[in-house]
Amino acid sequence: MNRKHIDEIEKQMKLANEGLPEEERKFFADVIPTRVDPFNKYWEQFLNWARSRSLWMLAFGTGCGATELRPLMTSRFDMARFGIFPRPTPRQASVFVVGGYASIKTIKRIIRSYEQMQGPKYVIALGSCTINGGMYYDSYNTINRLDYYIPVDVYIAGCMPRPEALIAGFNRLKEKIVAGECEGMNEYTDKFDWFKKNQKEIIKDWNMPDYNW
Amino acid sequence: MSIWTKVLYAVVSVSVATVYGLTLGGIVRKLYARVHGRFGPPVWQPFLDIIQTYSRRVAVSHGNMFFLGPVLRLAGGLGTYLFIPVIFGSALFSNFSMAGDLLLVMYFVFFGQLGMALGAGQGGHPYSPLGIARGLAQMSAFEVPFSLAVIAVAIQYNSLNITSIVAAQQGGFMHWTLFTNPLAVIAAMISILGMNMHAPFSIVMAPQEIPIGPPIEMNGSFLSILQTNRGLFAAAKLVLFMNLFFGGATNIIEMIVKTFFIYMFSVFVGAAYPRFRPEQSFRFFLKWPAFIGVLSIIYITYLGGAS
Amino acid sequence: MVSPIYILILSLAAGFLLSIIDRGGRKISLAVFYGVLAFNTALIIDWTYRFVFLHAPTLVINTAGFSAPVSINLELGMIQAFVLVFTNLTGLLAAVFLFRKFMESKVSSLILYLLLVMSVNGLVMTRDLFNMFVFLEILSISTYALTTITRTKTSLSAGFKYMMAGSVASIFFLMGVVFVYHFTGNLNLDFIHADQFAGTGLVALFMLTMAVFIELKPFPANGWALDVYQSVDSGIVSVIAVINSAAIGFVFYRLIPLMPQSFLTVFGAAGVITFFFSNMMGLKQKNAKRLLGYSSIGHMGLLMASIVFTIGAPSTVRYLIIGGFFVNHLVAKAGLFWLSGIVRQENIRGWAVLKNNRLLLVLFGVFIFALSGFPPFAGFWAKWEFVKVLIESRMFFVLGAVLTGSLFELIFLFRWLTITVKEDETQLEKITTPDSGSVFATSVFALLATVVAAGVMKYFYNFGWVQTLPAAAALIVYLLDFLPSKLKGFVSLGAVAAYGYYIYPLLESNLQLFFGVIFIVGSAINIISTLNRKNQNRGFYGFLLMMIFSFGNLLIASTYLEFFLSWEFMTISSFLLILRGQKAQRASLLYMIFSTAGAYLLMTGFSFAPALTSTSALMLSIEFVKLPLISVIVLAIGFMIKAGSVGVHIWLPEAHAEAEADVSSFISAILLKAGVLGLLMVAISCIAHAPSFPVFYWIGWIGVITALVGAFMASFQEDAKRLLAYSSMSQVGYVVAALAMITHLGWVSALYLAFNHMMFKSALFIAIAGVYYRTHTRKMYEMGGLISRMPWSYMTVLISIIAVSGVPPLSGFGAKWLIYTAFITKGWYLQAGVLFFASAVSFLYLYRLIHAIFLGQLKSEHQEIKEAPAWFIIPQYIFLAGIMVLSMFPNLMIRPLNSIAMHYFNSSISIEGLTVVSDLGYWNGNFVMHITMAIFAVPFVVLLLLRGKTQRVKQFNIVYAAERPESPETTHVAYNMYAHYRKALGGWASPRIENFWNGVAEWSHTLGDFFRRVYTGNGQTYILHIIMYIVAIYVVMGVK
Amino acid sequence: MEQLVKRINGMIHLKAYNRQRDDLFFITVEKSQLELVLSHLKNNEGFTHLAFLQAVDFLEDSKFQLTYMLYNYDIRVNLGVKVLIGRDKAEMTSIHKLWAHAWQYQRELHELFGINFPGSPRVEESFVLEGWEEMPPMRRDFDTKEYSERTFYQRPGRSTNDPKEYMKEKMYKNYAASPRIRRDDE
Repeated sequence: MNRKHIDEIEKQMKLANEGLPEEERKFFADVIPTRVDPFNKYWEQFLNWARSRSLWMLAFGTGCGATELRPLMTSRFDMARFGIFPRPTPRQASVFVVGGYASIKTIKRIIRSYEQMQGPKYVIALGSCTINGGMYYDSYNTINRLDYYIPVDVYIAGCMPRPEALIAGFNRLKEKIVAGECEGMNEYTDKFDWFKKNQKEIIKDWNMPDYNW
Repeated sequence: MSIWTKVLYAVVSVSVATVYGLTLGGIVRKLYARVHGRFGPPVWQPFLDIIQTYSRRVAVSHGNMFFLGPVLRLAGGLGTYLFIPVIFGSALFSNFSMAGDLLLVMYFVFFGQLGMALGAGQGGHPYSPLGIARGLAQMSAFEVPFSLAVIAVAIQYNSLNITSIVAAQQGGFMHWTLFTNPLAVIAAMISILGMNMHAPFSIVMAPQEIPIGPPIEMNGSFLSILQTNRGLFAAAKLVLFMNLFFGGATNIIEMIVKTFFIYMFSVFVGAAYPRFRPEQSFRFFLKWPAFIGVLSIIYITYLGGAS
Repeated sequence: MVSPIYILILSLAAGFLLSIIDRGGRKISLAVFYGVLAFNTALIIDWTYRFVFLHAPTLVINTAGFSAPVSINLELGMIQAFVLVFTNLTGLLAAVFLFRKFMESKVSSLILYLLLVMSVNGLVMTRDLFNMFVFLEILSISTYALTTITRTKTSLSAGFKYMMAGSVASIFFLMGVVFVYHFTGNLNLDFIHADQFAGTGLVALFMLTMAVFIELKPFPANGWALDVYQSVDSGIVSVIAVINSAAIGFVFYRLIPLMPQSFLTVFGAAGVITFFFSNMMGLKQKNAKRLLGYSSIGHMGLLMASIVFTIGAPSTVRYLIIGGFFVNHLVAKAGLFWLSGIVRQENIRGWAVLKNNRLLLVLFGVFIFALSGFPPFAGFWAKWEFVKVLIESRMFFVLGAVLTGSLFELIFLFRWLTITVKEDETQLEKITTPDSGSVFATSVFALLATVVAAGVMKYFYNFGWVQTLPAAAALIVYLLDFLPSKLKGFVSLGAVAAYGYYIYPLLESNLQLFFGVIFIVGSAINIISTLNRKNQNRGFYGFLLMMIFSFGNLLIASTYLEFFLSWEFMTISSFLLILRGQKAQRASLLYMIFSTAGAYLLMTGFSFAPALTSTSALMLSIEFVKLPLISVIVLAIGFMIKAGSVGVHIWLPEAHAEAEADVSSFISAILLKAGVLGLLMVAISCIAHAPSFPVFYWIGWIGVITALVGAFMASFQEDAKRLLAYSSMSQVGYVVAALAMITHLGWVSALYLAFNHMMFKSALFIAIAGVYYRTHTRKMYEMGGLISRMPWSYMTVLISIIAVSGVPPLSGFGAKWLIYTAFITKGWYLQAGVLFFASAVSFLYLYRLIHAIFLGQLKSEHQEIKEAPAWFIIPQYIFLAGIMVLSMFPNLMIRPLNSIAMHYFNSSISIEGLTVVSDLGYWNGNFVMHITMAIFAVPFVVLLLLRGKTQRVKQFNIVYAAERPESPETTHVAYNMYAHYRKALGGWASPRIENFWNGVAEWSHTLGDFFRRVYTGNGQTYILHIIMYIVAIYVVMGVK
Repeated sequence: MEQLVKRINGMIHLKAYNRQRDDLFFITVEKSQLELVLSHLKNNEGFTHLAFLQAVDFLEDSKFQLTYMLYNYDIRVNLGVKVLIGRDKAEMTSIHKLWAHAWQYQRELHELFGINFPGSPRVEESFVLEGWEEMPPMRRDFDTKEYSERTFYQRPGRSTNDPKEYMKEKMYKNYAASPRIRRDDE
């Protein structure tokens, strides 16, 4: 294998970041995310148990869903007793709560935030809008299915779902985590090209790196 | 005593302090929740959080200094703790206090903060330096009453050796600095509010202004090291205060009781007050607490407070 | 052996013949003209040689075959010869300077010029009052005529004003002569005594002296003179300012023995007032020749004052003072006037054209330094001795006025110099190639100044070669300036090493050795960073060596004068080094002003000090000197200026910031230590003889406040070097405070800190120099993220700031531990509290420094930047190695310091193995280092094992509220980082001290401007001034 | 108000005048005279505040109607100034010099209706839609449902119900008998 081939392969192993202007590419990492497998079974089970009891939530208040998160946090419903805490930065959060309809402008930010979270990471999609567009199913500017753009672990139906429903959703997520069924981060890397294709299809002015580290 | 025995003892001592510090953190959360009218998380929640953050499969690093930041922070916490004799007369908990005196401890506190500041700085996020700038400025402000109080204590006991300061306070609670030099204790207790960074002095993390400030880019195990340090460092500070102002401790129960109440002081204040603006906070420390600190020195030098 | 009367005869004869010879062509007449002048000069040089070296007796020449008082007699002694050598030489060279003018003008100007020189010779030699009047008239008339050699409107009017003033003077002189004859029946100075004028006879004396006095141009009756200086041709002005003044000054000197004490006091006072006010008025002057005019008038005042006030002094000292001032004024002023003729720029800003001609620039510098009284030029010695005399005779007002006046003069002279060197000259017309005659004349005078200086040093003070080494080094390197910079750098390194080797055996005590290490070894390592300089780099290494050698000389100086001489050499060289900075005009000027003010204080302080009894180095013998209180205060302030204490620190940030990047490290790391050294010496003398007033208690307070103010100011800077400058101020504040304790532990900590500061501040400044070299900016917010591009520099800064901040385990903590322990032991509790505050604040600026430059976001233009050159990296790591070794084994430092301080006090610390134990606590630096390494390793390993799959990302991969950063500039937090702290401090953060000094500057300039208004430019007003002045003097003197 | 209308009428020809409420009036002016009217209203009549600027698509008439809503703080009156402009290559003079903040409204109209405002600052920049490539979506001839179906993946199994009918059927079995407020469309 000569030098040229190696260069070729190395290039393929890097993100193209074609959406960025040439002079900005040096500011962003261009590494392709790869799959990270769980540990061996029992140890992973223990870790999953701990993860499920310490859910750090990144609330993405896109729409009406953000309203429902307030009572969930405060004394009426008090999510802290379930080990759920808000976290202001995606770097530290483990649960991504997408709070309702996502316009194209918003989905950009949703993708960015999701990619910046460190796995294992889970997504709870809130409200009908994230499931099939809800009342915005015919809008020119709102996506219909969130799971085409990022992997979703739990959907909570409703327009809007009440905090009780949210708690139920969180509990469902916990069950899934303990059962080891929440491998969204690996799903995303495995089907990376598919997700990217979907994302780029609707985001016409793709002006961010292909993967936001 | 061989150095390895010392090391073994130190490991035990550090473990106890870390567990204790983290538990205190859990209690604080519970307490805050109750003040809010909530149930709150279980007391052992900090441990779960640490396991959770350590168990992240991937992490993002911004460079070597970013990598070293949390390490230095924890080293700072460990060092601060390890240079304090925790329990008076106990070999197990005397740590490495033979390496230096009170001044060493006071300056080792900065070690971790500086390391963390550097690590966070390399993260490149604008909130990190914002938070650090606030933190450093506030630190310089609350160090004024604290240092004055420490100087007053040093004058009073004519020593900077923590062990001898504790020794001088033995023999009944009326020998505590709290009663022999109340002004110094007041100044120091006000400055511990700033040190613990509970409200109204929570300007560094200030969730609604600069979301958690310096460690905003810290993730995964970097963050969990910081959390571990938070437990340990809290314990170290409390032990220091206990030794200087509250007669130290002769056994572990006494230590736990005393430090618990010292900590609760700042927790209760924090639960009751909203947050200051940065400049209000700095100005606060530089005014009355500093004045009280000066008074404590005057009291101890001229008014015969010295024992 | 030719009689000096031939000077008169030949000049007169030539004068008469010239008009005839001139018909044969101007060349011949010029040959005769210069021949006569040269003959005169040679003759008088011959006589001088006889007087000085062959000890020939004073020569008295009786004219017309009769002896005095019947005939007129001339006298030529050592003094006359001395005056005449310089006047004739000036006459000759001025004529050379005027060569072109003489070629063009009428023959009459040649004749007039000859007559002028002749009359000066006559005036100096004659002993007869009436004869004096005649010569005075010849002098005046020829001068009036010569002023119009260039016929411009202003010069004609100036000449007319001169004539009117001269006439008044002549009338008075003539009337004085008449009265003198009336009272004494004699006109020969040899036969007149002061007591003959008792009572009403004073009127005669009054008139006589008044005439001379007016010619000496006292303030404010001197407006006419200024107009003359400003408007008349430079060559002639130099003659007026130098030869005429010299002659008249000499007449004044001759008349002194006749005057009663009451006259003398008034004349002296008038001289001092003239000196003071004319220099003050010079402050606002922009016209170069008028500026020189003010300076000339001032110097005549000074000469007058020195003649009067040194009467009681031993004659050698008196001659040194008067002669020094005289020669200094003469050489420098003539040189500067000639230069002004060459430059042909009215405004001082126009003088920037000098930059195109190195020789002229150097000449200019020499004259400015000479005129301001810097060593090695004659003015320096005269001033030193004069101050001593004034203090011995308790004339403090005079002293104050003289020193303030000198300071004013220095301000305007150095403003001129710095503007010349720094102002942009590209807009100006270049100097047309000056004719060789004028340059030659000027060069000869510069040489003359140097020769006189060397003569004084050799024959009057008998200095060894070491004392002159700094100046000699500068000179030698100047001559070798054509060599490439690197070679010169290596040679300098070698020279410093050789010098170090030479003075090592001379350093008798550990204290000297300690400072020797700071000065010499520190400098040597710092020199490495200068090796990066490219090209020829003219003038740099000369000044650098001069500075380093003068540091060393401070240590081995054995008298006050030697110490002060080295101190002034240090000031000069550091000033010139600072001046090399790109925008250093204001900075270097400020530095000069404050340094000189400090130097004057030192001069005063040393003059108050009792004589030394031992011949060992001053640093050692000062221990046995009982300095009086005033001396302690004045010296302490003088040294604190150099150490940048609060209140007099204004120069410090400017100088550090504006000097070239690799020079700043010298200034901060080493130059400030000279101030510390001085203060330490004052403190040493106060151990045994504590002053009655607690001087050092207050110095201690100043020290801690300096530390605090410096730290705060550093936190509010945007400029990296300025930040470091304030940091230096703060750190040296610690040192000053610790010194002021005058306890064992205090001194150990002060010296420890001083050494530490030398290392980390050198490293920091060199690191920043490297960064500046690559980024070309000093603004911190314009950098950022350089850690990835310049990791070595980052490492330096990291280690250094840890050392600065005093965080264990590095050596800085040792300093902190020592200093707090010392403070608490001493009982300075509040001071300790303030210091603690300062030390906490220091974290602010240190973090800002490292964050804004190395952390955060890397700018686009710095993406491809390289690490600093190896020449910068090497010295940094030498210093870092030093810091690490000291951190690991602090006792390496503490042990020798302990022994140094034990020489003066009982030890208050004990060293048990690796632990240092004080009365209060203990510290085992080595053990702390081990523990720190261990507790660093544990979490490090844990993190390595448990970190998961870690991805290294780039600078924009940050969580940015789900957005992406716009640009590195808007993402990097560095500008005004501590805005909230400034807000919290409110009014306390306003620059009060700077405002105060600005106010002082503003006031003195305004005052100068106010007094300047007396000069209306109207001849009648000037005459009125003269008359009123005479009346006033008459009243003041109380002549009946 | 009437006097105001008269005054304006003296200057130019008012096409229509309509009083909606005591404090809400509308006038309609020619496109070319709009700037004149607006500056008069702002400078001389005290209508210093531009509350909003919006457009209505009259597809059938092939016109856009722009409404400049002004407010007078002294007499507390809203005044809408209406202008009808052509729908094809719609263009209108920019008024950002009268009210600096108008640029934002104009940018919005440019994006959503495709009305151009030459000279208005940053008018080409995207406002709410990032990277929009189709016809401006607020034009009535833009079929948003078709676009959505084409672009966004539909989840199969979605059904739509008329809320009234659905609720009647599912929840209120006895709908007719239940007491309720009468609605106009029944």
